[in-house]
Amino acid sequence: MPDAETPLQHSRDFLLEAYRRMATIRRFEERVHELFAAGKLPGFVHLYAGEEASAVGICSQLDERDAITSTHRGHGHCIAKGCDVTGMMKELYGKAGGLCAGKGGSMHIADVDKGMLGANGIVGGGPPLACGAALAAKTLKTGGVAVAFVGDGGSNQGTTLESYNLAKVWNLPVIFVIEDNGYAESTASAWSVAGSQVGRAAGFGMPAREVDGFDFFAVYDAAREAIGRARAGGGPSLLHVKLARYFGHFEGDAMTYRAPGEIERLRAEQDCLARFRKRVAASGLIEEGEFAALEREIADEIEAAVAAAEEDAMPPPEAVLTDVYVSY
Amino acid sequence: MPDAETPLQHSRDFLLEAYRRMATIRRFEERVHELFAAGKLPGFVHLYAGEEASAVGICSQLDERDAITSTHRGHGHCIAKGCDVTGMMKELYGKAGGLCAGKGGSMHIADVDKGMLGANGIVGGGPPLACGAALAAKTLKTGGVAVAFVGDGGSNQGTTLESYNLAKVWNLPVIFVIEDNGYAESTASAWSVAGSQVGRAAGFGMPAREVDGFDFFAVYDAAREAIGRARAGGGPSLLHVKLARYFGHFEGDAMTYRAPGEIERLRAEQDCLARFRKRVAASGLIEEGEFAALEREIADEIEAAVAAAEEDAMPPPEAVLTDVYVSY
Amino acid sequence: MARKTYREALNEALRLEMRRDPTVIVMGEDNAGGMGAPGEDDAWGGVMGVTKGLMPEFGRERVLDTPISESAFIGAAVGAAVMGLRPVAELMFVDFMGVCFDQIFNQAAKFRYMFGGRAKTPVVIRTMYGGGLRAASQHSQCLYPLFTHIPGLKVALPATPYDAKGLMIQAIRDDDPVIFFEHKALYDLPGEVPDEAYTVPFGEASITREGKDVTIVAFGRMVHLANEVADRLRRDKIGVTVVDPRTTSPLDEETILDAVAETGRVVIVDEAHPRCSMAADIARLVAEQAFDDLKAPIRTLTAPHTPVPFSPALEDAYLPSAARLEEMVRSLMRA
Amino acid sequence: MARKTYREALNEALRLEMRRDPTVIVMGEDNAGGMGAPGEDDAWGGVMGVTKGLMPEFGRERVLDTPISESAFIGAAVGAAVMGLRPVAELMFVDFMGVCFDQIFNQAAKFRYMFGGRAKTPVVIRTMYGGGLRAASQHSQCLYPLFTHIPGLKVALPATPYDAKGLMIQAIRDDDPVIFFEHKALYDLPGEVPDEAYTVPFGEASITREGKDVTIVAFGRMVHLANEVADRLRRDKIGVTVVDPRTTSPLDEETILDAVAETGRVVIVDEAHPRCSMAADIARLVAEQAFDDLKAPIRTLTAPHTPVPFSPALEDAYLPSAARLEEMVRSLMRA
Ligand SMILES: Cc1ncc(C[n+]2csc(CCOP(=O)(O)OP(=O)(O)O)c2C)c(N)n1
Ligand SMILES: Cc1ncc(C[n+]2csc(CCOP(=O)(O)OP(=O)(O)O)c2C)c(N)n1
Ligand SMILES: [Mg+2]
Ligand SMILES: [Mg+2]
Repeated sequence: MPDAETPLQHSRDFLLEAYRRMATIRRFEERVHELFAAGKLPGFVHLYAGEEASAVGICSQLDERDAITSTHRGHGHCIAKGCDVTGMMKELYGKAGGLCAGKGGSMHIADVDKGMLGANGIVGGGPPLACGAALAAKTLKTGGVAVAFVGDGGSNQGTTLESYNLAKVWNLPVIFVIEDNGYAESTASAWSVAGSQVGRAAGFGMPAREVDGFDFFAVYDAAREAIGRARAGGGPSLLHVKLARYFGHFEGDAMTYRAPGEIERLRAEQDCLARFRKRVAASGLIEEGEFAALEREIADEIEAAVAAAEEDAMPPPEAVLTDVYVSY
Repeated sequence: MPDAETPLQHSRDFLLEAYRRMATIRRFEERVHELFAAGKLPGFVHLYAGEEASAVGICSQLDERDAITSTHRGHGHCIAKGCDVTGMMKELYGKAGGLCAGKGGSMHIADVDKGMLGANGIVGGGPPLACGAALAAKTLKTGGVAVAFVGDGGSNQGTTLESYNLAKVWNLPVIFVIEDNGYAESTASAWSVAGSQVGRAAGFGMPAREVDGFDFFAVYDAAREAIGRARAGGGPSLLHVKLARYFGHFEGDAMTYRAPGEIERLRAEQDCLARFRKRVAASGLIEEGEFAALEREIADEIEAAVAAAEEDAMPPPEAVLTDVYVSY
Repeated sequence: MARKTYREALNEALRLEMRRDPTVIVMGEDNAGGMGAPGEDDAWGGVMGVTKGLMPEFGRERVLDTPISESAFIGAAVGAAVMGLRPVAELMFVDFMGVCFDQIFNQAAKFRYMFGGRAKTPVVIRTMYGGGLRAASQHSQCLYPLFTHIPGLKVALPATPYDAKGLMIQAIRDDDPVIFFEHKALYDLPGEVPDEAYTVPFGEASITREGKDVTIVAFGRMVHLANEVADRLRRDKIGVTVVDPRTTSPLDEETILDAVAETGRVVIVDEAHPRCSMAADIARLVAEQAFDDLKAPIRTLTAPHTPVPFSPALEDAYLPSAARLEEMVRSLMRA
Repeated sequence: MARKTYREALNEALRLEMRRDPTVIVMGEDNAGGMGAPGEDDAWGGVMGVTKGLMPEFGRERVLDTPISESAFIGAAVGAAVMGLRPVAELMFVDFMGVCFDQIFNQAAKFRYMFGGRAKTPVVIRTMYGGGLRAASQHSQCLYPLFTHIPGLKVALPATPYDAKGLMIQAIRDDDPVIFFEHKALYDLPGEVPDEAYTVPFGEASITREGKDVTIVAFGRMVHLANEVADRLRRDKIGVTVVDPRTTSPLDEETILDAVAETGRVVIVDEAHPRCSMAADIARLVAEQAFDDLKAPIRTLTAPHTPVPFSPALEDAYLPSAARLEEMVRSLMRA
């Protein structure tokens, strides 16, 4: 993705591309939601819709040297890091042409060549791996950084907390991004997270900021600082990104634990795509009509991905036995 | 142990008993050091000498409702919590009459009836268990509290960090005591602990204090506040107790990582027993001669424990198979 | 007696024991649910609804939601057990053992021994296992062989609603740590379950089919495959005895050996990976202690030595099937 | 060729590979030692001195000390492996796996499969195991059966200095995750070890004794017991073949089956607990694939189903001994 001059003086191309990524995530997730409800998709699926500004605000500043680790809610991170949506959709269908040849599924979707080290079925699984990616970048002097996306629930996992310390002690170029959507399953982060994310980071001597995750530009700016620090050898940082998910914890969740009207209000008032459009349109750089055209393009792209996934073959049964080892 | 009025107005009996406990630990550890060097004791042994003010400053305020979890360096916590030194010495010898019938050894020495839930061979093993003891006290409304003793090295283990959050979220009557003796094996806490212990606690919303661990009265006062808070339903606290160990990480450690003269200086200037004696003698409550008499008594007691341990039988080989289950 | 699902049977077991014994508490992620959230209380009752309704009856003091901190809360259950409670803690999927195994295998399992018999740790860890739900590599494992390997743990694997309830009540009353494996594909399975409390003792296998030709030793969901195959083969006059050990630790060796003595042929079917598995464990038992009874090689049917794949086409090929089990028994009869 | 200890052989393997390949790094608690401390640098070289001297040669960038945070640093080794390094991480005692197993069995082991073959994870996890040092329940376990159970991991268990070096070099060059088990009672064992780099391939057993009557399959330190027994029995004209598989995953099934075909009798000796152990695993292999070769029941000698006791009197009774192995072989010859 082309880089921007300063956060508030982004190029038209950058803005269009950022919007394309966010809108692609949104459309992808909405279609997956429908497909799951229609019984087309097997397994457990966790959707990222509503949180797009976080993945894209951050990953739009990463390049091929950089790696990310994700969570069970990984589709958005994949798309933001440049994974192919057709390969992704095929993966969700369990088809042979999927990004992981149908072996991973939604919870383990990955593209290591793109620096996307995988969604993760284990809450807290990612941060140690991100430390490792950062260590590799540091040791091989690639200039790369690593970003660990973690949920508010995942912020309570010991593996995450240990990683803060290790990253600081080893002075690793890693950014911990706590995507706080208010809930871990049905449990509110207001209850489960004692203290504060920023306070915890401070306790480990790590710079940290709370960020409005509905605002692409706020995320971008905060990440810019943290990524810059990491690239310059200044070590790890933490971002506490406050945002919301539009769908259930997993597809099928009735969400009775949420307040009535909560999602409707969020969609109406805080939607990160709407806020992005409004802000950018106000700047005059891009017109509303252009966004609409982009969205139609994206819808077509996703439809094509669905069609390709529907048509793709299931992997052959023999494939069960391959890819366990490089050699055995 | 009889309770004191206010920290600086302790009763004579309390002070004598506190000193007895500290001096018993010191003498026990010095004898174990000799016995190990003489090849009398099997296995891995980690000595607590130098750190006595911590265990006793805290445990002297606990009673039979209260539980503690310890570390690999557990002898001092045992003695402070009232374990029988003869049973302990027998255990270190692996004898049948040992506190754990010879099955546990130094690294797993325990006396659950006394609320001593075990030394622990796993760094970070204790804090979750202490949360459990605190939960039991809270659920059963015993008024009890739990204390988790943790090393500076152990403060970096995820299990410890998770426990801070759980204790706070569940509002448990637990006190985390970080006994920071400057090293985890050969690694300095100045390097391995990013941020600060007090800052970490604050990050989890937990009251915390740094304490001079060479000063019995400082430890006592800080613990009094934390224990009082816990008993009153005010939830967990953390104490960062700064102190030093006089012997190697384990018996056999040449300690080349320490500064030349470091231990000699500590013994001369910071010894917690000496400081206790000096302060109490200055108050006029107890005379130097009384301390000396007490120490002779303790030396005899430890000698008797060694003799008893030497004489005790090894457990019979059949004992290998017992005590695995209550029933199977 | 009434028809209840495996899920309902478990819920009833927990409810009855909580009523009987005030020291029984339940904890786990979203075990009530909705904690601190603006909507409904008891919003989930656990991810599969097993603990639903317990919080309204017993209150938040006895049904505890937890942060996602398995080491801390499973360890807390262990510590609380040593100090007088009988906690039932949920490790949502057994696949998550990797973030908390220490508290289970080094602490809970070893306390009694390390402390010379002077402690007991009556904790139950409920956990979900197994394939079939397209939950992929990190949410479909069996892993009970790992727990069975560890001295000091007991391991229960109910195959039916009846056993689920009876083994759970036994687990709660048991004075040793019990790892209680619930197969995620069985929660909706119905069966006859008495309304009152009863226990199924540990270490007593159940013989679900009887026949003179082949013994199938089967675990958890595999018991249903074995029953199906036994019923099908009966039509072809091949008599199959199906032994469901119900607990892998302790293991009812006698019932297995008796069955093998009778049939002289044995197939072991285990949904776990093959290496160091229960299939291997039973093979060792038989090859060591019933060798002279054997008329044919021991046969084992397990999942392959691969992670669990996501794609339905692959997972179906991955899981032991009734068809393959049947073919194995038939080939053994031909041998 | 020179005599070196098992410890020296391992150190040499690490040193040679670090010289050869700049992507090889070493990490673990006190692997250099003295980090941040006022005294000597490279103060420890690991708790057993295996990594001693590497830091002075390769610097702190390639020999990393770590905080006591096994999940974080083992996970970091795994993540770094995916991103182009070849880390050798030390899990000081395998007993500590419980605080970091997730990064090993759900991450490292499964990446390649879950990602459809589009990743490799060339990480080595060195770890110390076994009894005999009076290190008691939480520092004496074997636990290799748990790792062997997991698809995606390779498991090496060298019994000699020669194998220690060759298997370590193979482990480092291998593109899959390897769990490398070092027996704590073998570090001082001397043996002939060439000075140059060489590999011992995985999945190739070594036959350390040959005889026609009984096969002993032995793992790790148990190989030495088996050799001792074979030598003693030879005097009584009982011929014993000793097979040391050297890696449990992959397993050289062929060599084991060939040996059993020749002798018709087999004893498996495994220092681990009995349930779902390597003893069971090999018993299954033989009972399933070499049944017709067997002249007598399969026999297994393992530690009992108890934690490891502390007292020397108890640990001696706990561990498999040459005397018991010899008696088992003799009784098998009488059967
Ligand atoms: C170790 C572990 N514990 C529990 C779970 C089950 N689980 C999956 S997602 C989830 C909630 C995660 O919440 P959060 O981190 O806030 O992420 P979000 O779902 O809100 O994106 C839980 C408990 C798991 N997958 N792994
Ligand atoms: C999980 C785990 N990792 C590593 C070890 C090895 N080990 C034992 S004690 C120790 C150092 C502990 O340091 P600290 O917590 O500061 O306690 P201290 O020894 O200084 O009292 C280490 C690394 C262990 N026992 N458990
Ligand atoms: Mg969340
Ligand atoms: Mg220390």
